[in-house]
Amino acid sequence: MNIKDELLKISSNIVIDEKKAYYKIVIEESAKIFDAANSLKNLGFDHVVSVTGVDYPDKVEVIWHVSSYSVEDLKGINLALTLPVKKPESVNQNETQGNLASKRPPVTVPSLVKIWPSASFNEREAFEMFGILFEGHPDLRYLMLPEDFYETWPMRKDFTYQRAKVFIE
Amino acid sequence: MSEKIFNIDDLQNINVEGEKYIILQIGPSHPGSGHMRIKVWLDGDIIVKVDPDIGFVHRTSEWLSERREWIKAIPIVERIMLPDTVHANLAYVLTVEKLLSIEPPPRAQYLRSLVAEINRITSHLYGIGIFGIFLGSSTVYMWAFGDREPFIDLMEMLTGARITTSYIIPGGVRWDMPNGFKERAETVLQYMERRLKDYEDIWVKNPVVQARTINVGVLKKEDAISLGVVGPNLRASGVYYDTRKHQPYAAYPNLDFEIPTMKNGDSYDRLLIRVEEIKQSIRMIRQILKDLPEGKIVADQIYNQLNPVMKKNYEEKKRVMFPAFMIHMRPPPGEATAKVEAGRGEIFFYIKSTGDKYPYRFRWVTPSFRNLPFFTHVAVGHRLADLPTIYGSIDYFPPEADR
Amino acid sequence: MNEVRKPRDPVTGHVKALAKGFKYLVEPNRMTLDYPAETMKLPPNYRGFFTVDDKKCIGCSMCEMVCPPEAITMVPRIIGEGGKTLPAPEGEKEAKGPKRTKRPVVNWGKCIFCYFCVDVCPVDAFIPTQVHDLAFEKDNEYRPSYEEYLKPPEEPYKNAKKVVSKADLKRGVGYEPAP
Amino acid sequence: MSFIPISLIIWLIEDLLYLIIFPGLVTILVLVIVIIWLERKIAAKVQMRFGPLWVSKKIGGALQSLADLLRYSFQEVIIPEKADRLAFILAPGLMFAFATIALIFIPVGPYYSVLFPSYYTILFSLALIIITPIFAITVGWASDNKFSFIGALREGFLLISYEVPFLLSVVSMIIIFRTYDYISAVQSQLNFLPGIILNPLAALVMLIVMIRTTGRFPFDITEADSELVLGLFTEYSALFFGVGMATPYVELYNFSLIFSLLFLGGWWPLNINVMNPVYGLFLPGLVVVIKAFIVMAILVFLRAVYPRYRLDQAVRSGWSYVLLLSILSVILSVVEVMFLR
Repeated sequence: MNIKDELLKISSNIVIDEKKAYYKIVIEESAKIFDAANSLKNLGFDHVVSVTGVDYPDKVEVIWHVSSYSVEDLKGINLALTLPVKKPESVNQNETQGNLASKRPPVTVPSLVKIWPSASFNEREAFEMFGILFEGHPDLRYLMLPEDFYETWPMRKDFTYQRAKVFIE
Repeated sequence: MSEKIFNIDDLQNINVEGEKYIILQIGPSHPGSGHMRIKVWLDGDIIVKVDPDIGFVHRTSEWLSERREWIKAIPIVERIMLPDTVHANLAYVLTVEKLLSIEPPPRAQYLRSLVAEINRITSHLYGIGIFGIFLGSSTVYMWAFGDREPFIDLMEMLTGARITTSYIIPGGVRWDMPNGFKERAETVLQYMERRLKDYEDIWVKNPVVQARTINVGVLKKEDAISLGVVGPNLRASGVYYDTRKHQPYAAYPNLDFEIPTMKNGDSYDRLLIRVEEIKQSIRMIRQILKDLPEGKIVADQIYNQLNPVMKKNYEEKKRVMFPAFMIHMRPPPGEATAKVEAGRGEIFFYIKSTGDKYPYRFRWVTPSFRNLPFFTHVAVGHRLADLPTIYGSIDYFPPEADR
Repeated sequence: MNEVRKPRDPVTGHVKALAKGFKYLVEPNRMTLDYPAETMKLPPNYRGFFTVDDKKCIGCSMCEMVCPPEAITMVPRIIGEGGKTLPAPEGEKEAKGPKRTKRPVVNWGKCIFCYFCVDVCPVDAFIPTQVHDLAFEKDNEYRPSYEEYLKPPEEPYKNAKKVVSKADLKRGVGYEPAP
Repeated sequence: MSFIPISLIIWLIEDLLYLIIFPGLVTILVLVIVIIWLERKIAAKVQMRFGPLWVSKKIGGALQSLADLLRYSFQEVIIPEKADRLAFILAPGLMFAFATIALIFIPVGPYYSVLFPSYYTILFSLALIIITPIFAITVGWASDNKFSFIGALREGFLLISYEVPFLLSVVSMIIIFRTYDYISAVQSQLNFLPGIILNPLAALVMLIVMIRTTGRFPFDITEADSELVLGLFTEYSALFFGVGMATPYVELYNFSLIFSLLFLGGWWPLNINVMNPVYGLFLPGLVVVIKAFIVMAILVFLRAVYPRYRLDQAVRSGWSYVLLLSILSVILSVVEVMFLR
């Protein structure tokens, strides 16, 4: 089974680098992500390794890294299923500083937990770190961050922070 | 005997405490839970629902590494995977080498596999020790932690530090194997093989241990695949998958070793498989010591940048010093992913670099984070006393899961 | 290889477990070390406390840049005769004289002993030692001044017996006097 | 005052001395301290380490448990606000008291008889020993903590499931010796076989029940620290905690005394019938206490070998194997009595 043309059936935008074992498939709109994931699952990618976001000034790229335990020649592949999503512009421009969610609103993306149950904890972490709301996730709660970090999306590049004075200074 | 009494889906709405259920917070500072809180809904002695609340030791390793030079991520990444530091170090360095497209020489590859296998044994012994004290057997706890010492002495002899070795750098390793290491390693391996027989009687074949672990926490093969669990817990459910075989790195392509897999996927299989993997690691270390190739221990791109003082040091004391390149490393723009089979499971790295001094996106997933579904899906329907058994059998380590 | 599981037989299991426990109760072996009386002899490349060689250092502050926890800070110095440096008077910090230079000082509260600094030094000016079990009572002791930092650290338990662990085949880990 | 006969006063002082000095409080405290230290030393030896050492280095840290007792007595007493105050304070004390009172009726020599000579000492001592777990449950209930509440439930489950076999095994020994009194039971053992050979099944059941009631491994289920922090004594501190933790060892001492009297032939080598304090009580008492100490050492050694059972496994085996064994032991003793006499 040649992985390249299998992926081409799903989406045209593909990046493959055999030597560095790097496989990437980009899905443009979030509406098509669901059946892309389904066809990947039938192809043999049966579990999600990691779900994360990559924060750009204008868009957030949501990446599901999927791999396979059961299909023999897919075992060596970590496919990056990426979905770039435009950031909605912030509601109140005049807010000066701080990490208010109204200034940096979250993006919404369909959740793939129904297809890959192993994505549940990963998606919760991507939600609290990047502000990616996964619709359809059965239990989208905060996983690791304490209350005072709610809705501050700390892993985004525009997260403001003060450098704390270290005690043993 | 403790088959699934409850179906997880229709239990999502239980969150009120009444006469029927007790909500037990096995809290962040509890002898049976490490640094995480496990909220357990109990109906008498039967667990109805489990909600692991992690994050008490979240040390923001991703956030920190995105604001530091490339070389400074090694100590950060090591201190997250504390009992198994070499694999974290190795996984990060493999990703950076893919970005820099540097290939370490064969001797460095073999030294990397050597330190990785020694660390796998110490990580498995750590897991057996914790599993022992969770079942109540303090002897197995003391024995396992005591038997780690000879292997930690080997690491100390090779790398200069006991656990946080920072031994692997992009391009190779930092010190060569001192003379006298091979004989010392051989006696330690023979000692461990003799000790494994003692573990047979007190731990593996102990009837109370068998009573506590057989048919407890059963994870069938399809569930293991769909839940995405990793490492020995995956192979204990019968899935034939090991990153060292299917995505080979370091010296594993030319080492012959088997991947033990079990059939029924209960806690006793997870216990057996760790002892088998220690035997495989001992076998691999012997092969590495036998056919360790001669030659340089660091790639040429780095060796040529050493100044005369550093070159003299390299020739005499076989010690790799850092050229200025190490601090001002700017990998060309691009993305890379890497997987490494650590003691507890596979570590996954994804790094995106924009050619800047700091990595643009630093993402990594540790084995314990991917073993979390054991609590929510496998522990339901068992008794309260089975929760520590399942927790110990999957070798869960909270600081590693929180990252 | 699929491990077929041997059937459980509790009776011999109990007997064997008790016998093994009794065997270890009677056999004279010991894994732990009587610490202050005996200390382990550490390998030559052990990463312990380290100091800097005043004459060799050229003040390039590469170590300050590479230190992951930022434990090293550079202290302004003036080169005196014979290469030894003297404390720079506070006032004229800006004056650029040929004699002005910098020396590293390590804050032991932050240092993680990864030896990145020792390996990055272009002139190999750091002198590593194998002392690792120093304890500091007062708060400012682990943030030494440059003069204190120059004094090489000395062993807290000098008269302790030096032992080396031998993985004895019969009797377990065990210790023997260091060669 | 003068018309009270002198012998009555001497008799009273003599009994008080027995209660306080030899088989009474002082020996209990000394033995409890030594057995706790011995347990930690045995576990340390099997685990190839030193064990308690620094408190008194020359004698191997023997005063470690004494140091613990002192530490507990100076700790601050913390009583949780919503705890049931009276029960919280009294329960550990009563638990310790009833464990020690049972010693009145356990004779260590032919001359021994406190307060009044009686021929039902076995029944009295059993009745008192069975009361102790009831106060263990009140300890768990009073401290208003979910973990100790579950610990109390577990104590209740195990208490019931191991009572019947315990009594049956003692009944089977009563059938063989045809007496309710330890002294005559030991007499009949002296001129015939010791109890353990007569009825080994009863001895096995008694051992298992001893391990269960005193919470030794593998039945350390009420204070299972990896599940319920410290089980019954999670909320306790200071001397209450010390007393609470020492009670199982006092029970262990009681049970080992009963075991050595009923099964190991009491003061077996010394066949004395002399009625005076030194020979009639002190020497035979020494033999009985040494045998009891050996039994305690064996039970305490199990900590180094076994993890702990699950609650339902212990209760299930209580009602099935152990109960079956005790019924068989009763049948065995009945058959023995019918044919051998």
